[in-house]
Amino acid sequence: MTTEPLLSMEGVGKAFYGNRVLRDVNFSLAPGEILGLVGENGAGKSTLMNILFGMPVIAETGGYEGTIRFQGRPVSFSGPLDALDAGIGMVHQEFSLIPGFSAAENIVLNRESLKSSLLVEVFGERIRPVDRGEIFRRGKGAIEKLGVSIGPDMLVSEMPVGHKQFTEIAREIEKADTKLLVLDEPTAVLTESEAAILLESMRRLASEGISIIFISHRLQEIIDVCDRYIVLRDGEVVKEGEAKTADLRDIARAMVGRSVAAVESSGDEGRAFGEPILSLDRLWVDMPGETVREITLDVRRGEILGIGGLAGQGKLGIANGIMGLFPAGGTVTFEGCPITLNDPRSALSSGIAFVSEDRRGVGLLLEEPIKLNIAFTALQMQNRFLKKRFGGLLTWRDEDALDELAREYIESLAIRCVSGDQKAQELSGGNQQKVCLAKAFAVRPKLLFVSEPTRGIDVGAKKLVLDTIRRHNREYGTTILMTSSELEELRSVCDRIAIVQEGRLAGILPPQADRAEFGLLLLGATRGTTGEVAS
Amino acid sequence: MKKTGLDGTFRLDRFLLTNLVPLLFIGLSAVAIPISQFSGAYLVQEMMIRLARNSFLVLSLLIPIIAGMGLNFGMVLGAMAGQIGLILITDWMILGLPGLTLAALIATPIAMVLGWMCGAILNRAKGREMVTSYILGFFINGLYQLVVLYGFGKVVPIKSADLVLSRGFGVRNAVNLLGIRNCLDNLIPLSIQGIRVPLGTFLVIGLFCLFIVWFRRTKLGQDMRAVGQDMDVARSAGIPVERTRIVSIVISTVLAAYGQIIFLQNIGTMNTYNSHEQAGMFAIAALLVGGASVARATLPNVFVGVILFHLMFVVSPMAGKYLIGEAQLGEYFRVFVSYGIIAVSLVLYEWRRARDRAYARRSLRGGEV
Amino acid sequence: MTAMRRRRVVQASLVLLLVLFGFWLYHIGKGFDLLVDNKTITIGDATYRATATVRVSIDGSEPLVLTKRGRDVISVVGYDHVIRVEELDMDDEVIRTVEKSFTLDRHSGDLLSLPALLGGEENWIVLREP
Amino acid sequence: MGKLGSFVDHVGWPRVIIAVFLLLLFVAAPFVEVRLDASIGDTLVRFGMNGVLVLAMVPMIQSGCGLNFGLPLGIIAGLLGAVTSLELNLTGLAGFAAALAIAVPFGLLFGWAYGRLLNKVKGGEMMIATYVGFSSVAFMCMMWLLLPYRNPTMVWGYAGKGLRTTISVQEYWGGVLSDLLGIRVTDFLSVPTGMLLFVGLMCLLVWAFFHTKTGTAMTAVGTNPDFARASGIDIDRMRTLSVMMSTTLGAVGIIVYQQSFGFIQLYMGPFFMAFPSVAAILIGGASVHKATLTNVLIGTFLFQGILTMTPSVINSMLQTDMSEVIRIIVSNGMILYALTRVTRVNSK
Repeated sequence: MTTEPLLSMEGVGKAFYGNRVLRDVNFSLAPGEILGLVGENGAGKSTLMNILFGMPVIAETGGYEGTIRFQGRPVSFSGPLDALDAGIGMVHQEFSLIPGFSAAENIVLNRESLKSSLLVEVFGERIRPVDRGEIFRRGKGAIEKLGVSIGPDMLVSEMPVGHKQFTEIAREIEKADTKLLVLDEPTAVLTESEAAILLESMRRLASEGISIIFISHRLQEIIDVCDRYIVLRDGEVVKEGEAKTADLRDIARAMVGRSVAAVESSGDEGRAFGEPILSLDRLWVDMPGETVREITLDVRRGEILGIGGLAGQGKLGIANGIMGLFPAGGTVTFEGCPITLNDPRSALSSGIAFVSEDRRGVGLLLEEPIKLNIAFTALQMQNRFLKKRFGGLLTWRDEDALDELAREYIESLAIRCVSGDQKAQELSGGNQQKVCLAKAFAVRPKLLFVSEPTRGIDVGAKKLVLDTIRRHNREYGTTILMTSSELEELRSVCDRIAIVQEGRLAGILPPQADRAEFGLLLLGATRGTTGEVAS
Repeated sequence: MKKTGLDGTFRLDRFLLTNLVPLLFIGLSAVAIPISQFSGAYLVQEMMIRLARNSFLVLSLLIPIIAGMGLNFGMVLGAMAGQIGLILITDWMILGLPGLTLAALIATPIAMVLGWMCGAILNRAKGREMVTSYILGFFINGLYQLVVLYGFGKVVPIKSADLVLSRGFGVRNAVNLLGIRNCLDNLIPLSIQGIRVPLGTFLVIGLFCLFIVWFRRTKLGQDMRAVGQDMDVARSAGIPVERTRIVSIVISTVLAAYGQIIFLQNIGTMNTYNSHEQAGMFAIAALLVGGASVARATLPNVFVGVILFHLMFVVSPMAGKYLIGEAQLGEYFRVFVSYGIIAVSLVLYEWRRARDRAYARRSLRGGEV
Repeated sequence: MTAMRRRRVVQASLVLLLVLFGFWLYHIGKGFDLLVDNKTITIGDATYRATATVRVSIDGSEPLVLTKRGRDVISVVGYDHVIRVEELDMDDEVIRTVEKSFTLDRHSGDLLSLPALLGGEENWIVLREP
Repeated sequence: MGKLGSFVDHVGWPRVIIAVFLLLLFVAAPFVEVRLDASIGDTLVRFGMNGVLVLAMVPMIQSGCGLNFGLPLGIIAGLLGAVTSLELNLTGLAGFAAALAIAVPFGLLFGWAYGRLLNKVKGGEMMIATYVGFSSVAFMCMMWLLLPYRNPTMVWGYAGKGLRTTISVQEYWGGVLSDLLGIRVTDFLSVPTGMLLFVGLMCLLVWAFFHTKTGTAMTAVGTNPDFARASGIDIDRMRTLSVMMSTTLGAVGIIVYQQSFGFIQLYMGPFFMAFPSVAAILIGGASVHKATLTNVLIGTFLFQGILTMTPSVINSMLQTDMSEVIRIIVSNGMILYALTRVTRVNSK
């Protein structure tokens, strides 16, 4: 064992269009060491990995600062394949496997052992026949190295999720000279026993001299398996240390805390709310990437309830499920009447509106004018802005009423546009978001879901949007469920904040609660004690 | 798609569903053959001829299916290249096997260029390869007509008066291929109980089957399977996806050119402006009748398909005549079946795909539900 | 890069080989429809009279009988051929046999004048007037 | 230059080339002794004949079902109407109206079934539409032989049954629309006012439909199905409705076509009829998922203009009939262009 670090980062930083996402990151990793990388979504983890792997997006946006040394030499890879050649492998959250191929075929994908062939001289390397026996042998070897039992000729399409994850890892370590392995939330899809096997495999690999960067939201795993950890927040390393001596609460606090001053309070502490307007009972939603497993929750009339959680934990699934956009089950009661799930009309006609997190995909008709966008749901669901013609035979779009409506909202929400006839795609992100809000307001909802209202819009617009939401709540008494990845945003607007973790409700906190409390809920470190925290 | 369910037992409904089309055809033939009053020997002879005539064209469809590009309606490009080769050798009066081989040799570079073009265009229309290659076939047909109807005799010298239209340029509608007629079929004369077996052609087809089996085992074949199943994964593994797709179309186009040459040497005359159009449709219909789908096709599919499809093709006019007294009705019936079978197969494929997608989604839901 | 270079060389020579193969196919497969002609003909300043019925075959093909003024077509493949002409008397008995090998090319004619051949004319293969 | 460039980019190269080409043809016409008024007259007639058929593309494109290669299905409904009207020996406008009245229910019925089918195969509509169109044409070939039509002008004389391949409608309702209010400008140019008005009426109806609640919903389904669903719209219903509209418009379109053309073409006649209409609307500037009435009008004019002008002008210039080849290359090239462009937008 040499004392020379395998990988070291010195003063690495990155700004996208003047927006700083990474600042002066320093760490080093010895051979055979496991480093835990912790941070909220958007803390800079993926940017850091993108820099390490030389993803094109980094170079296209002006490169990065600082130096990366790998095996003592400064390196700058020109793409993931380049990094692979140098001996750095990555296992992503999404599986990158060919379903109809066997485990072995996937493990050696595009690195197959080939037999020699004379035809090479004419048709090039790719005409060489594949050596199936050798592939089988190599696949088997890699799987054994992990210490799991998967048949090398088992088809990926017939594998349980855990096997797929192991196949992915086997692929990375099968590469002859893999020295560093990056695992991005590998345990998120695994059952507890599978996760335990994976952690065991990681220790095995480390003992064979392979270094590992382990990204996970499960802090206990980090503490169990890692040698050291670092915590990223807002692009900076805010905490690092030995995993053995780490304290869960400290890490959670470091991860969530803000260097900026105390949260701007919503200023309405102790507001009183009425009876529950919406009740969820064992709601599940099958939304890819945001699965809701089982949520039971009451929303009280007139409040702003925040729903927080890390990406992929299921917070976005709640609104989408209730609105009937994804297959869902369980019971949802609104004002005492059950909502029919899987039918968008049911929720809409009960007076629930939804501002989708997918603004351009679900929220807007990009190629249509603003006025039609704003009026659309009201027009379709409530038959407003229509004129009857020929004794009710024809229901005509009332263009005058549309213009009037558009003018009203353009003014009240300060939408910057030429006129209501402008196409939605020509607006900036913030103004598009306002159009989405206007569309929801136009149906005069009793309950409003707002998902990620400030995603992808600039700072000034963020404040306007949040103010608009708060004002609407105060002026019309609309109950609002606001889903956001930005905890600070929720704390500034909401009356209560529910945290969703792994598709379940981790707890409900008042916005003034200690940030470590939030951190622990976000990371699921207190699972099983939700009742206590929520009270 | 195995005949057994995941639990390893034989599932009759599944078997019926996956083999719906071939079974339907077997049933249809079983009814129609007695009505048509054809003798067994006659039908066997006919099937022998048609296997030799059509198999190669159908086989040329296999490789793009492996690469996930669906049914290569663009194979008519290859057929056109083959026909250009045949026109030239007919004009030069190159006879017999040398003529046939020379036609193939001339067609190869043309087919490669056309195939490359087709592949490049299909790469810009991912997800709608079939309809694009289909329209591309029509488009290239326009260019083909431009060349053959106006270029041949003007730009490309054509001497033979039998080939050129009376106006002095452009190739006649019918080209007589007497010089190479049956030269491959009769290369090795063989007759079993009065039934002539076109052994030469069968040998070529056999060689080609071996080629496909071998090809699937090469690195290129392996890459094509990967690309066919998941383009993004293949790309992230460093497989040159676009190039692989183009190569698959090039191979298919070249093979279609050879297939068309073999087809026409059996027929003996070439319909300059129509032969290629029919080639594509009949080959695709035959493959689908054999039980192949848009995403999966095997060698047995090809041969079963050719036999079943052409059995129906031969039998239906006569069956129509004896049944309703209209041979014309049988003619229309087989046209209907040809198109209908493609429509049904495409519908089944899309429907199954939608269902599988929904199923895959459901499986994500995990054990809680 | 030498492997790449070697590959290019192999590919180029293969293409060349295929082109040559094409020419060879052209050569061995080139067909001619030859007119065998038993008519009086004038070549240069010599005139050869058709005098008798002849039996003619090329490369041992099925013999063709041509009476005086008769003409027929024989299809042949390739460039080098042997023609065998038998002059017959009234009783179809062979009077004399002439065997001659000849080579066609793209510019040679396709009219084989048998009287000229029997008369010993050098240029007995005649290019027809268009 | 930059302005011109962005204009060309906006309109698309093929359209600019085609428009310039057509312009050149019109300019060149007098020099090769082709009568301009006759050309314009022909173009107008063909514009009227094909207008409604091209219009039949609009609802399906707007609802996101893609290009309606299944137009033959609508045409078959129209043929049934036309043939039945003849069987009833109806003449003049009454005959025409009867043909429409019979064709429309068939169009709605076929469209409903066809729409249900297309809902099951979302994403693969175009290829399936093509083959549904083809196989329905082949199926009807059998039906034309078998259906019990008896009118002696329509059936084969020797057998007394089985419809002929082409049936003249001159005696019945040939030209009823074209000659209605016809204006004779010169000996070679007369404006088929009635037909143009009818096309205009159809366009107006479609325009009006897209301003109703349902029409608005249909546009939304085509532009952004997720948006529409989130707003409580039944996507499948809208799609089926659009297919029914397209099919019915196809049925109406072919009857308009026949009354001007003078003949009903049965059997393989409708086989390739979808392609000129698809090409026309694309030339007019429509894409695979967006089409307007302007696209219909401009596209029909450009495409039919080229079809009219190339035979006369090019033939006079080159002494060669290249019109068929040009038609094939232009129409299929246009479809190909549209197909390869749309994915670039989607795949960003």
